[in-house]
Amino acid sequence: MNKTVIRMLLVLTSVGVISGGALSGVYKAAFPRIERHRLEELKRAIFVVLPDAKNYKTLEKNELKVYQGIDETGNPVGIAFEAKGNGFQGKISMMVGIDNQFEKLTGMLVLDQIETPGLGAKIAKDKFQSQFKGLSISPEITYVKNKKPEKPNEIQAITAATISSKAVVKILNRQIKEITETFKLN
Amino acid sequence: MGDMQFIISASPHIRSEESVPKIMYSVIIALIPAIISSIFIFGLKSLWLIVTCTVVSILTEYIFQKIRKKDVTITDGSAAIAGILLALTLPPGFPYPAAALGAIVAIALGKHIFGGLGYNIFNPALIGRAFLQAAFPVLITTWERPLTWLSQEVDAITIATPLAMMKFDMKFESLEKMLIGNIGGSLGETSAIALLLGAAFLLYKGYIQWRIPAGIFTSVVILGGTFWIIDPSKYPDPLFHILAGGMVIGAFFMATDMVTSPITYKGYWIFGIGIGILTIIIRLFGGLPEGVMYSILLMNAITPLINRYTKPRILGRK
Amino acid sequence: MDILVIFIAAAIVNNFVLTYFLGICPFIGVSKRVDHAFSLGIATTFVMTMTAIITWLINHFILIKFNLPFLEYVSFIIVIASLVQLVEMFIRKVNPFLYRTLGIFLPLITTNCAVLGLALFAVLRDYSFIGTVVFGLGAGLGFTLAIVIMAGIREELDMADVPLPLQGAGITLITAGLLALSFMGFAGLITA
Amino acid sequence: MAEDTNRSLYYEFVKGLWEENPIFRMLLGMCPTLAVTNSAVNGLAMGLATTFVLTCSSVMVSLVRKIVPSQVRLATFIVIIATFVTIADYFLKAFFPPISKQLGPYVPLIVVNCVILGRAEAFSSKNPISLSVADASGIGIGFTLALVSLGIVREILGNGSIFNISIFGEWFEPWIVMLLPAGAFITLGIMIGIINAFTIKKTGKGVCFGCSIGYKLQEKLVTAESMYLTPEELEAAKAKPEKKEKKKKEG
Repeated sequence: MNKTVIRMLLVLTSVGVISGGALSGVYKAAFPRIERHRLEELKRAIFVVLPDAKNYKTLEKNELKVYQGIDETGNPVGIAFEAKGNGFQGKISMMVGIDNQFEKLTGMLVLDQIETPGLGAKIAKDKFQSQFKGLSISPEITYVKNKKPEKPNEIQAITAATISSKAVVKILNRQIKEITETFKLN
Repeated sequence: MGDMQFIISASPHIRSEESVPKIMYSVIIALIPAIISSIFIFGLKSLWLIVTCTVVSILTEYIFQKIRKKDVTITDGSAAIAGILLALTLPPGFPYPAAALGAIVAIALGKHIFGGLGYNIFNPALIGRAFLQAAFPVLITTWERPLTWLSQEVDAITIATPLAMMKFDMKFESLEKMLIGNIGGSLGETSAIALLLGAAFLLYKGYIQWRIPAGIFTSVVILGGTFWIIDPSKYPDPLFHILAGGMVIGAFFMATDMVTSPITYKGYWIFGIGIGILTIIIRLFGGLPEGVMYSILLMNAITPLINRYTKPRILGRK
Repeated sequence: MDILVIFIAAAIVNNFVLTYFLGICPFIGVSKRVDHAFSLGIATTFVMTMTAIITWLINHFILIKFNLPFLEYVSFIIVIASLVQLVEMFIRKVNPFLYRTLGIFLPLITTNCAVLGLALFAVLRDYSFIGTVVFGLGAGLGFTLAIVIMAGIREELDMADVPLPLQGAGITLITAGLLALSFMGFAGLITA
Repeated sequence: MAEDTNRSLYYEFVKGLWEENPIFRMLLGMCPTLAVTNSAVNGLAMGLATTFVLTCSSVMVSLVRKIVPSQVRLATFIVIIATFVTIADYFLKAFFPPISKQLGPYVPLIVVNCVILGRAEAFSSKNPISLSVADASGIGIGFTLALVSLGIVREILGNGSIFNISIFGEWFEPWIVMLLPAGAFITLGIMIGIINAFTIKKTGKGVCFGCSIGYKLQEKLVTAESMYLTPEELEAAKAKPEKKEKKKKEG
């Protein structure tokens, strides 16, 4: 009886220790690679939304994190930041670029979304994303349906996916306001 | 004992002398005003759409019954009704092949995999429509304008439905236009008058349960009205809810389907009230502008549970 | 308000069974009778809520604190397995009647992917403690809702003339598909 | 003797491909099957990851089968499986980040894939390594094939492509529903129905329904059917020798 209990404990402990040890090793080996992928992806996203940037540095203020893009000569070319919020099906997260004067967007890239495939998921397509390049942000961004946008602060919503388009606009407006208020007087 | 066999028949257990085909053909007659008005409003292409759906539905039923070596019952009219109802929920100008796919799904998945008429859980026409909504979300929300001789504006080919206008643009369509049907929408949901005419005929004949539409309209008026009183600029009035979208066709022609609705008086009320509440929730707070179809399907799904808890208990059983 | 959104999303809009395919095995296996489905649902809801609480604590006070992210899956599954055992023992002791109705379903819950899925999703979405608990409760009730509806339908189908090859798994899966189609009506309910 | 072993090695491998195909015949591991098969590539990646975990944990389980006391058997197996799942997850994250992102939380959910625990419990804990590997890789490949075929059907109809290569012209309007949960359920249901229609003709038997959640707990087989038994009836059933196991061995 006692022997079984000891054996049980022994087996469980050793299984646990071996598993923990093996995983710790795998983690140590894999972590630098995973981290590198993450940083590369971040860098790529920043350069997409700030086309003039050749490098970036991270700025933090009031618990907000933004990436300031810099060109070859070290001059700031704009600010990139992550915007997150609720879409039609779940979270949408985007990288957004904004110029130095906080007047225009320099680009938008959807990083993560689980909108309806073939429909709301079109927010991650170039056709939709490119509309944000050069978009004026004051007054607030708005959207139009089934026709070409006329004003500098308008984008065209995706057909039959108004909610997803609306969600993107809403998230952007909220986050742009927050970022502008925090960083404009920098 | 061994030779004794119980006669087991599935619902609908129709207790009167009315035969299934007789009721089915009456329903088709009741739908004729809506069919005519849809041709009147949108042109001949709506007739072709209805014909496509009906023919494909009947054909699918025939093929399924042949494969399963069952009696072919395409003349009872039930497949035709499913086809017509499906077509009436589609937007004018919907591509015919896609409509045919919807009809196949409606009859195959909505009806025959469950064993045919009497066994299906969901309303077949609505299954077809829900499938098409999920499969072709862009096509199915492209609403053509009513023919130009009805409408003065000619600048755009497409138009938003009153519900979509309410949802996305905060605009309310005028009630008279909705009553006549001079609005964007699917074939059979635009003209409320034509539908009400057919419904009155069926109610007069006693072929549909008045308690179900009564439950739907009561809950829509109370719940929709409550929101309207709270904020009339944001929420439409109850009459708008009733006239807009598929409310009329859904309440009288789809929710009342005998196979997929409950079997007790109490059940009828629960069923109807549930549809009304769900519709209002989806219309006012959901992502989609229209919720009648989904509300009916959801209530179809819980109909077995409603029956289970409203059935009078049999003596000696728990 | 956020809490309400998490709850409705987990229970209805993004129903675990019908949109994430979590808990399909019991959904197919134990949906033949309404009362059994209900019992399993309640037991699962209980375990899911408990799992949400404990895995949140483990994640925040052990894994994050000591930088051990690689132990996430191992520790979570151990927690779930032992939790199920504990719950089983506890119910047996405290309420033998309840054990008779629920106990038999409890071992099945360990391999219910909805439970582990819940813990993983909660970490992935970075919910607060209260958020995680509500998420667990909502997901459990959503599972119960789906399985009870399915059981109701399948009881009705007992009398139906379902084609032979589709009987059992086939018809259950297709019905689940039609149910998922109907639940699409709730899409966007949380955000609009 | 050697020949005998060879034949059974072959048998143990091949049976997983069709006869005991985990998805189409045994109805195991439904959740990844439905969740990740919106494209053929995802199905393939998921299938391979599962095969890796299944084979590695079978080797380990078979290796330790004589040391582990039966009371802590399941716990040990679960830890072993979870360990390999973590390894697979880190591997995908490090070398195939896009695939890892696509599969998301369904990689860790391999832990609770009933196929793996089922094989560990029913096979590798009772058989030598060589047989266990044959069994596990056969089941794994059968699982992968099923995932890929489901993925292909859904991708063709839902996106008009196979392995991301467009196969239809402009005229084809993809059925988006096939990429959605409803399409997954319906497609798998119909596929199982079609396969059943053929096997019923041949053997007179359909899929083994009810095995879906069958695994042994404390020496008794917990299946969907046993859910309807009261504890007393279960006790009685337990008293009988396990016929199911025997049948399997004969088969």
